Amino acid sequence: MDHRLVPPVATEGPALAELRLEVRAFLAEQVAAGVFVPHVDTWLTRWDRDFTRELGRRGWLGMVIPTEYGGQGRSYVERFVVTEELLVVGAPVAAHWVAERQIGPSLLRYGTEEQKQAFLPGISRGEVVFGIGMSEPDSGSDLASVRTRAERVEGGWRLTGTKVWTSGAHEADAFFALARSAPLDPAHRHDGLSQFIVDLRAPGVTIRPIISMGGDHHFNEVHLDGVFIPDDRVLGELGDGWSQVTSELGFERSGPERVLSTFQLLAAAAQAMGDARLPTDPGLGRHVARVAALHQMSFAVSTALEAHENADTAAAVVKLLGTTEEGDIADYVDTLTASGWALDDDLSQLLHAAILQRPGFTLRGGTNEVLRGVVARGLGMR
Amino acid sequence: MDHRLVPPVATEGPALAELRLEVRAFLAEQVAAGVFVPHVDTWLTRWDRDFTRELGRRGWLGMVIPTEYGGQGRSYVERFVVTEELLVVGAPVAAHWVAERQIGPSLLRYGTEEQKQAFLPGISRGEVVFGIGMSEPDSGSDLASVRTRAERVEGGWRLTGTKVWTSGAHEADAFFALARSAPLDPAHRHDGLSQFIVDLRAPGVTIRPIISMGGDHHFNEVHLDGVFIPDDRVLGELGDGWSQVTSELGFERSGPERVLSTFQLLAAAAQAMGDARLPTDPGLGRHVARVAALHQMSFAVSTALEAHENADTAAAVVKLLGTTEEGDIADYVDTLTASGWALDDDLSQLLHAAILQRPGFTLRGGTNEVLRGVVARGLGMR
Amino acid sequence: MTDQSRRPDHPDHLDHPGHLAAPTTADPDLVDLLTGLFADHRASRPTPTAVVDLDRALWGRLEELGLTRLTGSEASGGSGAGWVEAAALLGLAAGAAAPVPLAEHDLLGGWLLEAAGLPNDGGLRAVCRPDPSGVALNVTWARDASSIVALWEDRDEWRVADVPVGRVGLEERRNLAGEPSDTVEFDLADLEAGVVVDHAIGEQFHLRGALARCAQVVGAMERIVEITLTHANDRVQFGRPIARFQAVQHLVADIAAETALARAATDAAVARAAASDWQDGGMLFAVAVAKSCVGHSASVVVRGAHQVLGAIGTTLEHELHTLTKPILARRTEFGSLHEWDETLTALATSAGHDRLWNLMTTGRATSRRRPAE
Amino acid sequence: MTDQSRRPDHPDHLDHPGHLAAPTTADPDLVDLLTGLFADHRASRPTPTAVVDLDRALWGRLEELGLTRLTGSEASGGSGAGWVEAAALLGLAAGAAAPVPLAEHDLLGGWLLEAAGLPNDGGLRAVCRPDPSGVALNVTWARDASSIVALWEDRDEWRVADVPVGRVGLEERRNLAGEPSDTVEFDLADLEAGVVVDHAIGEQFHLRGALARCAQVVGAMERIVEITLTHANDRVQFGRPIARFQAVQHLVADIAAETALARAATDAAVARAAASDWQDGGMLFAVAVAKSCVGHSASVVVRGAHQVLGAIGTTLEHELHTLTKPILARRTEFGSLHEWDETLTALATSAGHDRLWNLMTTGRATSRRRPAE
Repeated sequence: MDHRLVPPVATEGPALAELRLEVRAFLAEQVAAGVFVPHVDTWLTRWDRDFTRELGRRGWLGMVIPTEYGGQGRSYVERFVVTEELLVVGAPVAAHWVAERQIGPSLLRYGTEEQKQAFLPGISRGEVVFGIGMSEPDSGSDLASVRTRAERVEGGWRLTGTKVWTSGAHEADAFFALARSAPLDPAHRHDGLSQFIVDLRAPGVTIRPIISMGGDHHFNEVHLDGVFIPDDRVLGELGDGWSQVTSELGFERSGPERVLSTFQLLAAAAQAMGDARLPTDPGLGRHVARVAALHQMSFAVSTALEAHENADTAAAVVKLLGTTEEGDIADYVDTLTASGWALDDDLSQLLHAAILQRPGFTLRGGTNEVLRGVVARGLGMR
Repeated sequence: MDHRLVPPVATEGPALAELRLEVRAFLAEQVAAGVFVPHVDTWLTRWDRDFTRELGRRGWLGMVIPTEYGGQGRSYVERFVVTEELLVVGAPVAAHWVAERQIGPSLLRYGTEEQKQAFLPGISRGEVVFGIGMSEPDSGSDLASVRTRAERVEGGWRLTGTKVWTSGAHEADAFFALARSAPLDPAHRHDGLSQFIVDLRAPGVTIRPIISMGGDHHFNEVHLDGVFIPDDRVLGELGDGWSQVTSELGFERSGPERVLSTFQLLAAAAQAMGDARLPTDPGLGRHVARVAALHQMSFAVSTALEAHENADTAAAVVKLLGTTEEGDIADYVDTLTASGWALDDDLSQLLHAAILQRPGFTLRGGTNEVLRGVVARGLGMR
Repeated sequence: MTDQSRRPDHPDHLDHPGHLAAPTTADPDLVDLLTGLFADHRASRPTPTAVVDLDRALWGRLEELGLTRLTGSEASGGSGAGWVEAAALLGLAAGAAAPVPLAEHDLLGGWLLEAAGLPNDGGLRAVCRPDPSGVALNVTWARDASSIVALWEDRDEWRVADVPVGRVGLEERRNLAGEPSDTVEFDLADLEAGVVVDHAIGEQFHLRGALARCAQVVGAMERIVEITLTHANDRVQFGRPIARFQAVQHLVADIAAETALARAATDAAVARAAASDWQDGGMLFAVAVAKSCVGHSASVVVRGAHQVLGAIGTTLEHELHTLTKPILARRTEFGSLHEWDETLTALATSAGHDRLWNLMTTGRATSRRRPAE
Repeated sequence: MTDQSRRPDHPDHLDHPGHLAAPTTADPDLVDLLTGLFADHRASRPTPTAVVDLDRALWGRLEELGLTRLTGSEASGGSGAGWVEAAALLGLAAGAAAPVPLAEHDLLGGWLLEAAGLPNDGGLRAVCRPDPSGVALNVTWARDASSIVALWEDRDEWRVADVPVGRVGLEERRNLAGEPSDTVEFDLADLEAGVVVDHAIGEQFHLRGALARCAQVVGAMERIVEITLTHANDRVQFGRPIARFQAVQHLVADIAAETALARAATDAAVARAAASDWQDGGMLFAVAVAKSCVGHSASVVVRGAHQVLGAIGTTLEHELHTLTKPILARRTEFGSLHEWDETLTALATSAGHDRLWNLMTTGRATSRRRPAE
């Protein structure tokens, strides 16, 4: 029992069950009205600012942001339930995803009062759209090696460098950039990093698309050429960037989007198997079981976050197992599929999208190799 | 094509096919006559000196030993075919396995003329039974850390130390022991090791059983307490022990026993599925395919050995995939099995034996982790 | 009377009461008691053997503590606890490889007797479902029981009979783990004299048995995580502890992660069973999820642990096989992994595209409340 | 006339002639020619795009070299080579992601025309099996063909028709790899006018198509091994090449090992096909083994390669997806992986315990010669 990595499972009470059904009914109406077409991996690939604003109007954004900052002042477990319902139906949620998951909690924890007032109400209404700028061309899993530098100037800083894999930067208003505000000390590689809130429309910002293997544009390269950041847009403590970005990993890694990116494909496969368009196979049940168990685990982690418990290791477990599973679903359905004999456009579109998105599942937000290391460390092995 | 790890597949000619059928017919008669009951992992667990001698009489031992040493002077590919037929039928072959696979080839390569004359004829008749003494309690995968020491004495050496996992030592006549004949030089850990031919009935040899998790006695701890080894029982060059033991890995690792240890279980499962005693499931086909492909790969390696090509990396690939597969067969059949509703004694005895033996498959002769390292090195990664 | 009503209150660690239903973990005092008890057992037991016999001394101690009939009603001499506590007991006992028939005696046998209104004298019970000819296979601990509780389907009726072991034919056999797993042959008259029970008892028996096995397997897995970690940190190869090798770290991380998944699936089913006294319509799904996850995780855990432990872990004297063999033995009981996956496939295909998620969250393929249209 | 008779002699590297049958590797001069040709193509082609169109310049070059009709009989304007050479060509072309319909034009279309005794003007052929209503789905390269060779089952008879593309209805679609994969609708009169061929042609078509896909997938996998190795040795993270991390070494080792297994299974089937001109009774088993192994290995290779390459490998400009997408597209053609595993299951269960090994060594469930009894 000493080595239990994940908090005990919890059971949803009636209030959460009601919330689920409320969100579910709304989404069913939206699908029926053709507002969106259910898809896979929509938290990266489906961008709809109108839909995002509608969620804000319904009180389903900024749920864990206190009401004094325009949020809903509700709980992490409520947010969890809303998030799951949005994901499983394949709704277009990319526009608010980063702000809702990471930016809001980070601002609440590290932001100044002025920063909170400036950004949180807009985030909660779904009007202010954020990105994240951590990775760089030469720093993949090795984040401490970022080269973007922040130089002290009158009244603020000038940022110079290149960020990559910034999803939605071409549509977003601002992003958080991790930069080196003091020279690299090889003995203390994690020191001297700071976070800055960067207006993506500021002079010196150039955004270039990174086209994905399927031909889509979700990611960007963001070039910062001496972009001026006023002092009041430094996030948290100068030089504390490393601990700030890593402290939020529990939030970034344990969410249901690390399990449910391909849920629409799994549901379509269940339908197709029931209709004899796919062969009946016990592998479907195996995947259903794993997703159901991961739903329990992910919910358990959200109760720990709610209770302000450290959940970094638990989050790594959820992400490791969850992203593997959501990718395995794509591969599994593919092994059942024969081309050339029947056209099943819905299923094959979901399948192809899932196959094209899959490689990213076990890379983004910490590779599986990095996560196994995190789990090993959590077990006392390193 | 630069990175092809395994030699091209080869196709058996009519002579080999004839040999197969000849061996197969003999074995079918033996089973019918009740001489042995087909089982799993018989090259470790089924010891029958009479059967071994019968194989010798038929010319199916010492096949690659030249006729001047009492062998058959035949080819590695012929030996391969005979070996496969013995394994798939689950024949009791443990008594001659080590001598046939490793000792014979090592003696041919490194032994003196006197040593060859002394041992090879008996090995070829199935009368001289050998073991191998490499591992020690503190040296698992790290063979260079062996502590058994050889001290120079008048006319020979005295060996002191403990060897473990010596299969069949309690039944065998002699074994090869790897020992440190010069003090350890931490900068050159592989130097100063030598191989000795040890009479297991010599004074100072104590053999204690290591009982396996199923309650069986196959392995032993062999204590050497100043055992005298005359100079003429040093194998090969003094101090060359490391290169001698590693140079034979192609022979030790590529053999069909790294694929076929559970073939009798796979065959029984195919029968049970056909008889509706197990549910029909495409997983069976997947395993049949992998075993068939591994049979091709393993045969391809035997043609390379025949042509005196280095096959260490290829052998590591065969062992890595083959031992994983033969173990996966046990796990697969287990997932199809329900206890409590029907007794199927043949199948469940094979299954239980396979489950109990399985952990050893991916450990003995180089763990999967070590083998992946060998493959990576073969690819130029280390 | 639901299990829930019997459970002590736990502090709710959430700021928002009402979001979470009944707690899902056993009373910490009980867990401490059990942990200490089984640590003692582990410390004092003899070297492992290939055959495993009932530990009557341990059974006696458990009996004194009221643990052998933990879930029996207090009226019938039980301790009146629920499945959450029972699962903790089963898991910790399995983690200590304790050779005692807790699941058979209490959760299955005792429950059947109570459901049938039959008296329970506290004597050790084995339990089984004989076939129409009165034969039951793989009856664990049968030879050690004073009587055997049989659940028997007879011309569309289910009957429960409590048959003294002296009245049955018994062929001694052992399962993969070396435990008694006997063939029992009943006199049909004894079965025909059984009490008729509700049809639901038949299905529930299978679910209860399956979930009890899950709780045992997960408990054994959790002990394996400890053993594997200890070994990796202690064993030196190539000049350093093998825990420093990335390949070993990854093996252990996978073992621990799969164990956590199996634990989550099992605890979720146990919580649902406890909250509804097995009346929840989603029990079949919940138990199937647990049995499937636990079964597939078992493949990873057993294999990975043996790989980390190396040859030493395959010896009779080592603790590891006292955990891995029972894991695999239990995996095949109360339905094969393949059957449970087929059950889940059938549930999922009948739910179809639109109700699959509802199945996952409620265990039922149809929603209780249809969205307004 | 068997393929074997056309193949140049190779030195037999064994000391014991007669132990091995026909060589299984293509003529080294041909392999060198092809390797250079496709290395040129790889070096000179434009940046990858999401849609992939026929490379007419490359096709022209292949035509000049006699490679587009490599296996056609010399009488009909082909090069008279066999499946061993064709598999080498397919593999190296696939390793260069060359957008040319070699399998469709030569191994399937050209073969069908020859089998039916129909003339072949050398114009680019696509090939398909329309359903009874005359519709064929996922016809690769159909839009680029001058005519489409249809194999059509009409009231228990198989017919082959060579229909000019102008006479068919064509809906342009693309497969996962972005290649043309069109829906083709024939005028039934054109199909009914086809030449009746032997029933065996129908089954052989499916086997030939499946094995051609295997040869392509394995060729792409071999290139992936190279790319993965290069990246692992070049990419620096945490201060050293990622090839130094044990986890990366193990990923690459698994990719390379699975590729080797897929290669062995494919080459064994190709060798059997070449040696018997597809008349060997074990062809179904040999192709099924190849399709199963290649398909399952594809899961490991595609996933592992993307994992090693990281995010950069998911970009449109990177070579990796020009290999992984076609691998997955081809895996679903000529029968799903699931179907082929079912075929193997059926063969294995009908062989049963005593003949399973004979099935594995000969591809036939019954032995040619029964042992003396």
